[in-house]
Amino acid sequence: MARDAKKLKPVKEFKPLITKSTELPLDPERLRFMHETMVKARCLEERLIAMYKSGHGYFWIGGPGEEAFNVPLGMLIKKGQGPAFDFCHFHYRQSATLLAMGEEPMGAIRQMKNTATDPYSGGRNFAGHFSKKEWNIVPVSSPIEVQYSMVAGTALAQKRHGGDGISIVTGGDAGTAEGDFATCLVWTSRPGEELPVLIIVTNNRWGISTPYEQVQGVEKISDRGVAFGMRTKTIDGNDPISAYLELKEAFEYVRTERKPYLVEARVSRLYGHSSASGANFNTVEADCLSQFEDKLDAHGIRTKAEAKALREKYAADYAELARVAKEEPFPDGSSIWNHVYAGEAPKDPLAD
Amino acid sequence: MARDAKKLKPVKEFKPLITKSTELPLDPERLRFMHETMVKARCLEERLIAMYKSGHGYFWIGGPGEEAFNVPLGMLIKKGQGPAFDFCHFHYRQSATLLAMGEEPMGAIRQMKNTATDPYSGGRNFAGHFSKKEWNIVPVSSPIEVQYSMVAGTALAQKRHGGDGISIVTGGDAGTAEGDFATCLVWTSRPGEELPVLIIVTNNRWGISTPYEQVQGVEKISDRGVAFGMRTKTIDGNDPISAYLELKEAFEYVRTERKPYLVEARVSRLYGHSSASGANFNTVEADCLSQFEDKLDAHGIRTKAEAKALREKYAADYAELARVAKEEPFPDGSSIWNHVYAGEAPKDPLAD
Amino acid sequence: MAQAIRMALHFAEKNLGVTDIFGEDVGPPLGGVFTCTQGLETAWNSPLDERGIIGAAMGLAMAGSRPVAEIQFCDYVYNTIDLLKLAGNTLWSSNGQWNLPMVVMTPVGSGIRGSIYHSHSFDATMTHIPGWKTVMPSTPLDAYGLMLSACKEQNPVMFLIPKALMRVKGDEAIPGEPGDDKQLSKMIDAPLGDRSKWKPQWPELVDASIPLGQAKVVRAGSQLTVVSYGRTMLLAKKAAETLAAEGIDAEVIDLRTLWPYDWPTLEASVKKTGRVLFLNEDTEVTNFGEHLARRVTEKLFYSLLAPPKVLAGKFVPGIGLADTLEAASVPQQHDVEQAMRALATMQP
Amino acid sequence: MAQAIRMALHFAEKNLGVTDIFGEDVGPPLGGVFTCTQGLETAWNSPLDERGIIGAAMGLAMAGSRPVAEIQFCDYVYNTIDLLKLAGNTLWSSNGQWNLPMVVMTPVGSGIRGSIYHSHSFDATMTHIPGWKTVMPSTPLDAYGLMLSACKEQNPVMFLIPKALMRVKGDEAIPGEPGDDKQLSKMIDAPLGDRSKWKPQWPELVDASIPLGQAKVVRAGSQLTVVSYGRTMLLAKKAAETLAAEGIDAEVIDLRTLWPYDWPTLEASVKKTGRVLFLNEDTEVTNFGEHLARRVTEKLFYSLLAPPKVLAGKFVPGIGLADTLEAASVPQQHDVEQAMRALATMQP
Ligand SMILES: Cc1ncc(C[n+]2csc(CCOP(=O)(O)OP(=O)(O)O)c2C)c(N)n1
Ligand SMILES: Cc1ncc(C[n+]2csc(CCOP(=O)(O)OP(=O)(O)O)c2C)c(N)n1
Ligand SMILES: [Mg+2]
Ligand SMILES: [Mg+2]
Repeated sequence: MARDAKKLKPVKEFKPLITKSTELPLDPERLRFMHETMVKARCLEERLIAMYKSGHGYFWIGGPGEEAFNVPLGMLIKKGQGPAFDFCHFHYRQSATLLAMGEEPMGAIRQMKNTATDPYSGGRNFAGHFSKKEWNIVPVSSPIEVQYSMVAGTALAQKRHGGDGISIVTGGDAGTAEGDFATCLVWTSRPGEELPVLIIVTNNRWGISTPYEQVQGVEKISDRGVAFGMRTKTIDGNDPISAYLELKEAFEYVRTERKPYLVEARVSRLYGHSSASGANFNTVEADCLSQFEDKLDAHGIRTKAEAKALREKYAADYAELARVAKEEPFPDGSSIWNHVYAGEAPKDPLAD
Repeated sequence: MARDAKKLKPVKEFKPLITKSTELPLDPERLRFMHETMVKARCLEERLIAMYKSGHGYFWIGGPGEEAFNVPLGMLIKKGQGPAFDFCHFHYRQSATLLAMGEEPMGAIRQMKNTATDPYSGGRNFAGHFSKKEWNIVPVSSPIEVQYSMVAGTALAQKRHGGDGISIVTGGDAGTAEGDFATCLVWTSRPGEELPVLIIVTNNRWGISTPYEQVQGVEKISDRGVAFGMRTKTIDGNDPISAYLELKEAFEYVRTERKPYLVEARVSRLYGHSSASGANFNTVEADCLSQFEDKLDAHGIRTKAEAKALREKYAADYAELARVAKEEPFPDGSSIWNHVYAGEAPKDPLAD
Repeated sequence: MAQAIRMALHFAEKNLGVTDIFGEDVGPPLGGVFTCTQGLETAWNSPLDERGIIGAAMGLAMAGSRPVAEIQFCDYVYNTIDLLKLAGNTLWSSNGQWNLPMVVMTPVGSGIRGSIYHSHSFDATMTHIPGWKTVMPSTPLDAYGLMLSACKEQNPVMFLIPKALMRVKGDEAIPGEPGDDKQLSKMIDAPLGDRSKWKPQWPELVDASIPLGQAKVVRAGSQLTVVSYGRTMLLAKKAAETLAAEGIDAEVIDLRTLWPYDWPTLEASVKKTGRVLFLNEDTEVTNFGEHLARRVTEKLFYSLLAPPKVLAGKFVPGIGLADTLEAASVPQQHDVEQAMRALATMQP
Repeated sequence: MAQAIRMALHFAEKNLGVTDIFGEDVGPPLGGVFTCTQGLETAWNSPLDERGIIGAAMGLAMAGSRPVAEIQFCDYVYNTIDLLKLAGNTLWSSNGQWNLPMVVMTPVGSGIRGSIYHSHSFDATMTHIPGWKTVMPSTPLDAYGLMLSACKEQNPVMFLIPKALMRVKGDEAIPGEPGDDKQLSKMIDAPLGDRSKWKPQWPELVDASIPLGQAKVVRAGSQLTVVSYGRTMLLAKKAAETLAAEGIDAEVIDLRTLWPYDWPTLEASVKKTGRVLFLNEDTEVTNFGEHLARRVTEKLFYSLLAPPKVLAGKFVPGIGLADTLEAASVPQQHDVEQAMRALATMQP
């Protein structure tokens, strides 16, 4: 518990939300942090893509285009270990959220390169498959939507534990066709046993190559929560300011009411689905980062030149990190026997 | 197709719906047919329960208490084989629907007794697990809710085939917590590819011993269809007249619009969940049959004495059928190899 | 055995940190379709959703709770295999970060005239899923002791309950349980009718846990070995007695834990007898008994006097309701005796 | 092999009554993540819902359509096992009324650095499900011929596609396919960029179907038998050549259909060689190779010169991304050669 208390402090302390010095509804310091984190996230993903393209990694998937939503999300998370803190049931596009929580970028680079030093999976799992027990970030797994079936469990423990820790689950639009999404709605809304879950769907209107409109008859995904009597909304995930404010309202509701809230965020998919679809920049979809940079410039909070400098700095930093990772060893073949069972020595059970 | 055409005629021909001779909104002949079929269904289930209690069957499950809904349902089904006719994806409480479609009661009795003559499963499956390919009644299977995942398939074939055949799926309230219910909503409402499915939930407010209110936060189950843009309604399943009229409207919509309709019917569970919970008459829940008999008597359509005589007649008839079934042989042990593969001779693949 | 499991769960919620015992109809008033969870303080009814049940158990385990989740019949677990696999690989995928201390229990097997969907076995499918431990007791005392160990585990445990043995009384008493069956029933079985005011009176129970991974030699013998678990275990025991009268001396091993299983005990026995029958009732193609047979054959080939034999369920799509069908589908007393006799006397 | 499957499906939709080829990203523009369904007339994109996919296939089959459903990776089929079981028992449960003519196809296995969730094998799980036929080709020609048979079947067929062989070119051409690879690609591979106006030019294809249930002796030999399928089949073939140079003469059998499998061919071979290796890459506990080994041991014990050997995937929770991990988890060329060598020379 001593440890818990120490972790209570958020990533960064900010002044009150609305300031007089600008027409924007958030204080400049927060806006600049937001922007810088978005830049870091973009540069990190672009570095991962570059690694893939130059043969330093087998597969890339990640969240470029979602930074305007994912950064505010990370800023609002109460990080720490155990039921007093938030649990994060993420999918594979959440790097910006981790960075906003204060995570070092090197881990993602190591995972891309599948080195033994990869802190999330030891070279076992794909890029973007985070896991960090210290911060309640449960392992990202590839099967779509299973996290929606697990989230009720952590939230139930949290409700019983007391305090204001909540569980957060994220996933894509196409995935809501899986039964697990409905499972989440059912299990978080049992009468008198409602659970503190922030249910998030990032709707980029694609499932790999399949347009949302072709396969789903739901206008607003958030409407699926209505029958369950839960609060719902669909928000603009491309504007970090409104995303922050909307998420803040939802977080506060879930933290204090201990009930679920379903938030659908409309976002862009800027480098396609994954490396399997080429991972090239999409010039048609809105780029939340450059839009935000326009706004910050217009409001005199950060000039375009400053923004550009930041991008260059992080691009260079992460290129350097990638160079470091490239020299690191791969896991040893015999390590496949590590961590099959907790508390037991690694061994092949059928070895002579 | 010649065969199809021949089957087009409904169970029984009725006069126009509204007649002048009564205040009730259905003609007396139809009301009397409805009542008589409800009586048959009740007597059949009571006979099956009696068989169970006297050791002539291992397990009973069925639909007593739901006759007011299930009989009108059967009256509206267009029965026959192939995509020109309705497909029925039923659960285990649908005997009254089969009787209303014109099925002989002997099959249910044989299945209860698990004789080789059981026309639905050859002594393999539990009571109430109907299957009749001639009438597109797909096999009732025990796993809750899987029928909701299959119904899109038959409906898709029907939509492509043309005509007015539709697919009907039934299941209970508790089962809507399974992901398959959501699957059904997703797959029947794809934009431009909506499917002619009548999605039915019979809500008796119980899943075995678990009250609906304890585990589900949805006020009206039919509301779950709203987000999908489909028509929905919750109806009184204890009144056969309103059930008939409500179902008729829904059938007509699905037949002509070729789009889904979600109907929730509130029904009673008159003998508990199954033989596992004792199968004793529940005196607290509304009995649709005796209520209907009061009404018919009051309107001079059928007196209580006539109704009683009918009950006695069918009770005796079915007791006699049960006596016949008791003498019939069980399937031979070697028959386990029959019908493992279509078109192949029965054999143990590992036999020497 | 239902009572034994109930007592073990009571002990576990009181002493081993079990926080949630849940599943369909697991809470009051019913306390489980086989009464395994009657009167337990932490038992609650879940929605009718097996995926939600396994998912919630995983989440609870992640958050430091200790769940025991029930799937009402193993016949209904098959839409959750992806989640079971995920639970089994979460520790490994996260390179050692997230272990999942959770128990899933589910009734398995034939013997109650359960027809197609209340007769499934789950041992073949489950033993193919890495990262789990899998248990299947054949006596109430073992059920009690193994459940306690399951509730102490740091890893996911699948607890398979042979439903044919649910109401079978064991030869050995559970420490603390009153000698008199009626008295025990009065103390811990929920009454018929209104149960809203009922509270069980638990006997003084102790931690009689049985380590996972230890087989039990139920009968020592010299001429052949029978390895089984669950319902068919009882057939094997009885068959060994029958054959003893014919002068055939069989060793009978109750595996109890299917994974990880007790190879040293198996090895020693087969080295001694040179003949072994693996007996279970799951369908026989890609069956766990075939794994055991394969390992014995690979490792002990030159000690074998006859081919290891697997006797299991027929490879049919279901177990039919009629007695004749069930009897033809899964091993019966007669089949076991015949297989043992044939094995004992087989010569090149 | 992707092109072979595509051509087979084209032939099947034109000539065998196939009405629906569907699954996630199966329709235009992508035509499947491995391009297996590009340019097909009846291909369409489903919602991202594997249960819906299998369920819809069952419904379509019931209504007289002929579906070929795809699960994008077999790694994502595990929440549908209940439906696969149901599809396999529907004919039986209805006492012969409802057969389900449907094909499910799904890529399986390792070899593309697919990490934990794009490397699963499915043969062990699938062969334990009664009522299905299960197919797994190792050459494009076999893939073509077996897919045609699958599309003619009256029963459900699971078509497993070894993803490591997706882009492998076969030694034997498919009748009708132009000799020149580039020409074929130009005819039937979708162009990069805008595909909305593209139409494939199909070669003149014929019904070169290969009956289900027939193994192929890929290499005749006298000293040991190797039975395999899919990716590991190629390892076996190559190993046999290597060992031939060392004076070890191996017979190599491609099972092709896993269920029902070709017992007579297996039996004849093992009777001849007395030594047999069952090779696959699914995890090795409760593995289909163990079934084959068990049957061979039970039936041919006294013809065996050495214990039948099963070489399969290690029993670990996943296949790790790093090359080192994958190589340590599933049989590689070297492992196969070593196992064959050991088997050929084993003496009591
Ligand atoms: C259960 C399952 N099915 C299929 C896949 C393959 N797959 C990976 S991502 C994806 C599309 C997901 O789309 P969406 O949910 O909208 O998320 P997005 O990638 O667009 O953020 C698919 C089909 C998978 N990973 N898991
Ligand atoms: C997948 C599955 N899980 C559990 C069961 C056991 N079971 C049989 S009926 C039932 C309750 C069903 O309740 P509901 O859906 O409301 O239908 P009702 O019986 O009340 O008509 C349960 C849990 C089952 N048959 N299938
Ligand atoms: Mg998407
Ligand atoms: Mg109900």
